[in-house]
Amino acid sequence: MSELLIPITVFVLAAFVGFEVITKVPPTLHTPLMSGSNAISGISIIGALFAAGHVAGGLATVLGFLAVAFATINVVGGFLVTDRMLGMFKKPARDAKK
Amino acid sequence: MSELLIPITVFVLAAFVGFEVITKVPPTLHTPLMSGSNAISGISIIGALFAAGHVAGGLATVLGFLAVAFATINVVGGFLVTDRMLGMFKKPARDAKK
Amino acid sequence: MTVTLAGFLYLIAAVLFIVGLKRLSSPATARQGNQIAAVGMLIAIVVTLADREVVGYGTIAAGMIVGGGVGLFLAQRVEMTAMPQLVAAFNGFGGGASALVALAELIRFGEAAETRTLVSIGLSILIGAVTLSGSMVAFAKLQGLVSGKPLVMPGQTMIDILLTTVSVAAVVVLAMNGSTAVAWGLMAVALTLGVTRTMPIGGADMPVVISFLNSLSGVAASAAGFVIESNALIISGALVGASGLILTNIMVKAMNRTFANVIFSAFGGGEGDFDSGAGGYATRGSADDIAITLAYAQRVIIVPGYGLAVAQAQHTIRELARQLEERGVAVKYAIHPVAGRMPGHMNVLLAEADVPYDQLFELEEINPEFASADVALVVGANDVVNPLARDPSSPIAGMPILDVDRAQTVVVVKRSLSPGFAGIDNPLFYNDNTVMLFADAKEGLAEVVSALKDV
Amino acid sequence: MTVTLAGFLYLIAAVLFIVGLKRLSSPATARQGNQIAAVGMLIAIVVTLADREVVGYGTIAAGMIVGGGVGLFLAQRVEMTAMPQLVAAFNGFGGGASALVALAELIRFGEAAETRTLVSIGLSILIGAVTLSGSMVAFAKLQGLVSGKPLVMPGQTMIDILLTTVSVAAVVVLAMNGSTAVAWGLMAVALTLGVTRTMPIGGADMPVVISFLNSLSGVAASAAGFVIESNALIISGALVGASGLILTNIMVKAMNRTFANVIFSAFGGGEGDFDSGAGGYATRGSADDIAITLAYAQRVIIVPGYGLAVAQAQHTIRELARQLEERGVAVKYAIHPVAGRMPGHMNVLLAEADVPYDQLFELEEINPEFASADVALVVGANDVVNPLARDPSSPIAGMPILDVDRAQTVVVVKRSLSPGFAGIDNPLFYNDNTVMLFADAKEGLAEVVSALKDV
Ligand SMILES: NC(=O)c1ccc[n+]([C@@H]2O[C@H](COP(=O)([O-])OP(=O)(O)OC[C@H]3O[C@@H](n4cnc5c(N)ncnc54)[C@H](OP(=O)(O)O)[C@@H]3O)[C@@H](O)[C@H]2O)c1
Ligand SMILES: NC(=O)c1ccc[n+]([C@@H]2O[C@H](COP(=O)([O-])OP(=O)(O)OC[C@H]3O[C@@H](n4cnc5c(N)ncnc54)[C@H](OP(=O)(O)O)[C@@H]3O)[C@@H](O)[C@H]2O)c1
Repeated sequence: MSELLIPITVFVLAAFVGFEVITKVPPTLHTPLMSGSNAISGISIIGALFAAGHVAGGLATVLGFLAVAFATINVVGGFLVTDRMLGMFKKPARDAKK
Repeated sequence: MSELLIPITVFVLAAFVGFEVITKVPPTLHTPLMSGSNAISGISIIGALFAAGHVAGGLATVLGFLAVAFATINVVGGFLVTDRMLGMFKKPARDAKK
Repeated sequence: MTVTLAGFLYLIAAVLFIVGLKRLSSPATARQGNQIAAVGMLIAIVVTLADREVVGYGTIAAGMIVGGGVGLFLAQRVEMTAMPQLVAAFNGFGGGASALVALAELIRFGEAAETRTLVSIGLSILIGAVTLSGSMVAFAKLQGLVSGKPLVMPGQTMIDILLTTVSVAAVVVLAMNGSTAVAWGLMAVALTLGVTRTMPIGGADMPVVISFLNSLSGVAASAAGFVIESNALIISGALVGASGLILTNIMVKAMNRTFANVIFSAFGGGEGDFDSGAGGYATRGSADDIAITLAYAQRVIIVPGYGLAVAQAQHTIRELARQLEERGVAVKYAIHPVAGRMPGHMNVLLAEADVPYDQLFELEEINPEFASADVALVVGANDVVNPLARDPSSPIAGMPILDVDRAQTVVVVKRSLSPGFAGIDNPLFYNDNTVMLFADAKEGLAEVVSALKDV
Repeated sequence: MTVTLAGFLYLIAAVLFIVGLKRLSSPATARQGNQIAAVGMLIAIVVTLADREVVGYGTIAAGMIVGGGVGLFLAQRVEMTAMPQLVAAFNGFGGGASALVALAELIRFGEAAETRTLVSIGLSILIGAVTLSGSMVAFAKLQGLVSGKPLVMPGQTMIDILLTTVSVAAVVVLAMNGSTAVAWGLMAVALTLGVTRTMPIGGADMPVVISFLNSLSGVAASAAGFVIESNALIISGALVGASGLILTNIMVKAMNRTFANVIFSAFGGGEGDFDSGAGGYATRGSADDIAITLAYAQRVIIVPGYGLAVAQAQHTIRELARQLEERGVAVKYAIHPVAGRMPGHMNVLLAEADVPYDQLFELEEINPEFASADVALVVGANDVVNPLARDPSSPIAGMPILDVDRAQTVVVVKRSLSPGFAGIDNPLFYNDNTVMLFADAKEGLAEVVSALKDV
């Protein structure tokens, strides 16, 4: 197997999974989907941690700090606000009892 | 990335794709699904071709021949009978005109 | 052809399999989907043949001609009613091929093979051989070559445990010494295991067995893919594995049983030690009576079952439906998920008889409509319309059924009052609003059709 | 921690993302799904921190505390109506992080970096910076900090072409010489491009822009994954890419436009050179009249739109619905796919106001019901109920709409007769069966609620 073929295979399969899974999300949940998948795209925080974790000093450290801060806003804020939204979706049964 | 992790990743993703895609097949088509996916499992014909393509002579050749023959039955028969079945599923519109 | 190009083409083949399966989500695109998957397979085969490691084409050509001929012949000649057997046979050949490939590889490499190759060879032989012999038994049972009744041997459990232990041990030994003799021994034991483990399973449970074996052969293909580092194998294997598991699960659920129960409980064959409480007199009707009842109905729901498949009465029922429609009767078909002998079997049979698929309704859709139907016409079905399923103490308790007994009149066409696959009596036949037509489905329906012409 | 274990844990993180997204398929499991995805992220972060290549934790801790604090604050304080802005801001921060990481890597490795690493660094800076500045403009427009009207500069097309060419050239040069100066230049140009390309897009089209940028940042993450050989990045990136594309596509389709049209046509802002033929007199109703109409109706369908969100009238409409239900009126909500300012926006707002989600109906489900509804109550919606969409010559021709005009009486609550986002008149307002209540949605509805108490 060639070196490039592996990531391509993984990407193609993950894209299929993505399309199948996302098309099943009902319109009702499209706003949380948008903020939730945005939080997942914060996976680039991995790169930020690497960048900030190498004590290079000077400018690189400043950039690393900013990268971590930005990425953390995206991840923490994204997951929390999605959770807050989804917490508001009431189960029909519970409401019917009122 | 470790050597074993790659095939595991591919397998896990493909299994997700499989579950998502297959659960969308309606009960109406479960018989063709069974014969069609059986035909796909005939992909092991790749191995049979390798085995038969190495002129080792003697027993190995006999086994290779049998392997190719068996695998071909599975693949050719499987796809053809699925095609035959699916060809019978009539579009509602065409029938309605009768 | 460089390794990269070949690898890329294999990936395309795998993607085509996925796209093909995706198209199976609607009858309108399903045929094209199957063809796309077939193209994927063709690509995989051509790439393999073009590989520079393959040197002799004689054996390959011979094998492909023989195999292709047999496959073509079987695919074209098979009756739609015999589909379960055919799938069983094809599945068996696939399993056989895997086992043979593994054996041939072992002979070629001999003891020089790496341990992890040997493990895969052992597993391929085991799974492949069990699939081969198990599928062949399934074929024989479904084709009626051996009795469909569960054949439990004395000491069945001991035999199972013994053979399983020996097989696993053989795989381990093979992985350590790569001996060809051990491999042959493993082959023999695994073939025996496939037979002894399948014989005690009832004929009507065979589709579950086939589906499970199919899933298993998918997993085996993936395992082989791990060893030869072929993503095409890993992906296709995972797809097939998932498909088989899902179908197995659907069948098991629709019968309200567990997988272990299907494989180990020797279900079916009609001992009938449960007292259904059914009894009284069944009302018998003539073809003429039934023709009149149908002709003056407004809504008729047809419930086909296994007996319709056996009697090959799909064309006759279609003819009856057409005559009723000409008289202005609204006709619908109610398809139970496990009616017949494999999932979706009734749909294929009715499609063969040119029934458009939008007249076929699934259980959840049609059940509320029985209450407003004038006639429910049950043809060769039994368990799937057995109201005992609503009784928590019955053996089929909880199995979802079609609520035919809620229709104004129920007409049942079957040869006798004898039970269906589950082996229990059906109180439906003794209801006041049920009329029985005791006949072979095809002949009985033909009589009704001709009687209808005189109404 | 060995490489294998870390790799395995990253894979688990990716699987948790998939499982989390799968749970989003139903409101009942969605919250749990989001939490599962968050656990996946936590695992990925912990694994990265435990990696032996990471040596200094000071900067990391500082960054995480600051970022976490800001994220927490924003997530807890934001109004549900401001969700589009918030998502835009978060998306921008994500893009900024990517660009900064790439820049930091470049500084660390300098010219020693391989070409393919440099290509990825260039692309990350480009996509990241465009995402950052584009999202910030989107934020400003949605928040009302700058005008929502499309701001087309003179020579817009030339500027676009110029900046794009320069950016691409900079990526190429960077890949060849790895110069830090070029990277800073690229950053500056890309930031400018994000601003100039987003300013000419109308405020209501911002969700499309955000969704597209989100998709793009997913693709960028995948690209980074290719370089550092991280399956976690490749998989999550592909998931996000797919999600963004699907959402973009849904919005574009529901507006009956193309993606290119959204990005390049400076749509919105109300020029209105199409003659709608609308005219005549709009019937004005008082809150009392409307309260009476509603009180004596049997079936009421509420159609919320963007104006309801702006006025934050979700709680008031919920109160009105509750009062009507107490009087025995059957109340349903009709949710157009692009009502409001982002897909699913109305659902979140109504969820916030405790409306159970089984009272919300999608376009296809509810449209047949308008004909049998007594009152359609349109609150702050305009384009999504504009019958001109059925006229093939109108600018919104073919856009699917809610058929409110088929209801017996239509009550519209908005402040004036002025058009909605699409900038065209709405003949619905002049129909004989339409009654207008000119008021802010919240105040107008509050009046109706209090009038209702006296009926
Ligand atoms: N479809 C699947 O995937 C699947 C898989 C595994 C198991 N099963 C099992 O198979 C059963 C299917 O239920 P079902 O209602 O379709 O069938 P069934 O309960 O097996 O009953 C079939 C009936 O058809 C009658 N019959 C047989 N030959 C006939 C002929 N030539 N003409 C007219 N009638 C004939 C038989 O009665 P007479 O002898 O009186 O004619 C029998 O009672 C279920 O128990 C299910 O659990 C199905
Ligand atoms: N949801 C999405 O994903 C999305 C994405 C991109 C674009 N869009 C576009 O956005 C539009 C959405 O349609 P829509 O019908 O919801 O909204 P709309 O057509 O934009 O109309 C909103 C109406 O609300 C009224 N309004 C504003 N503030 C108000 C207040 N405080 N109280 C009462 N009424 C108020 C306005 O009329 P007055 O000024 O007279 O009050 C306006 O006509 C569509 O054109 C769609 O294509 C949506």
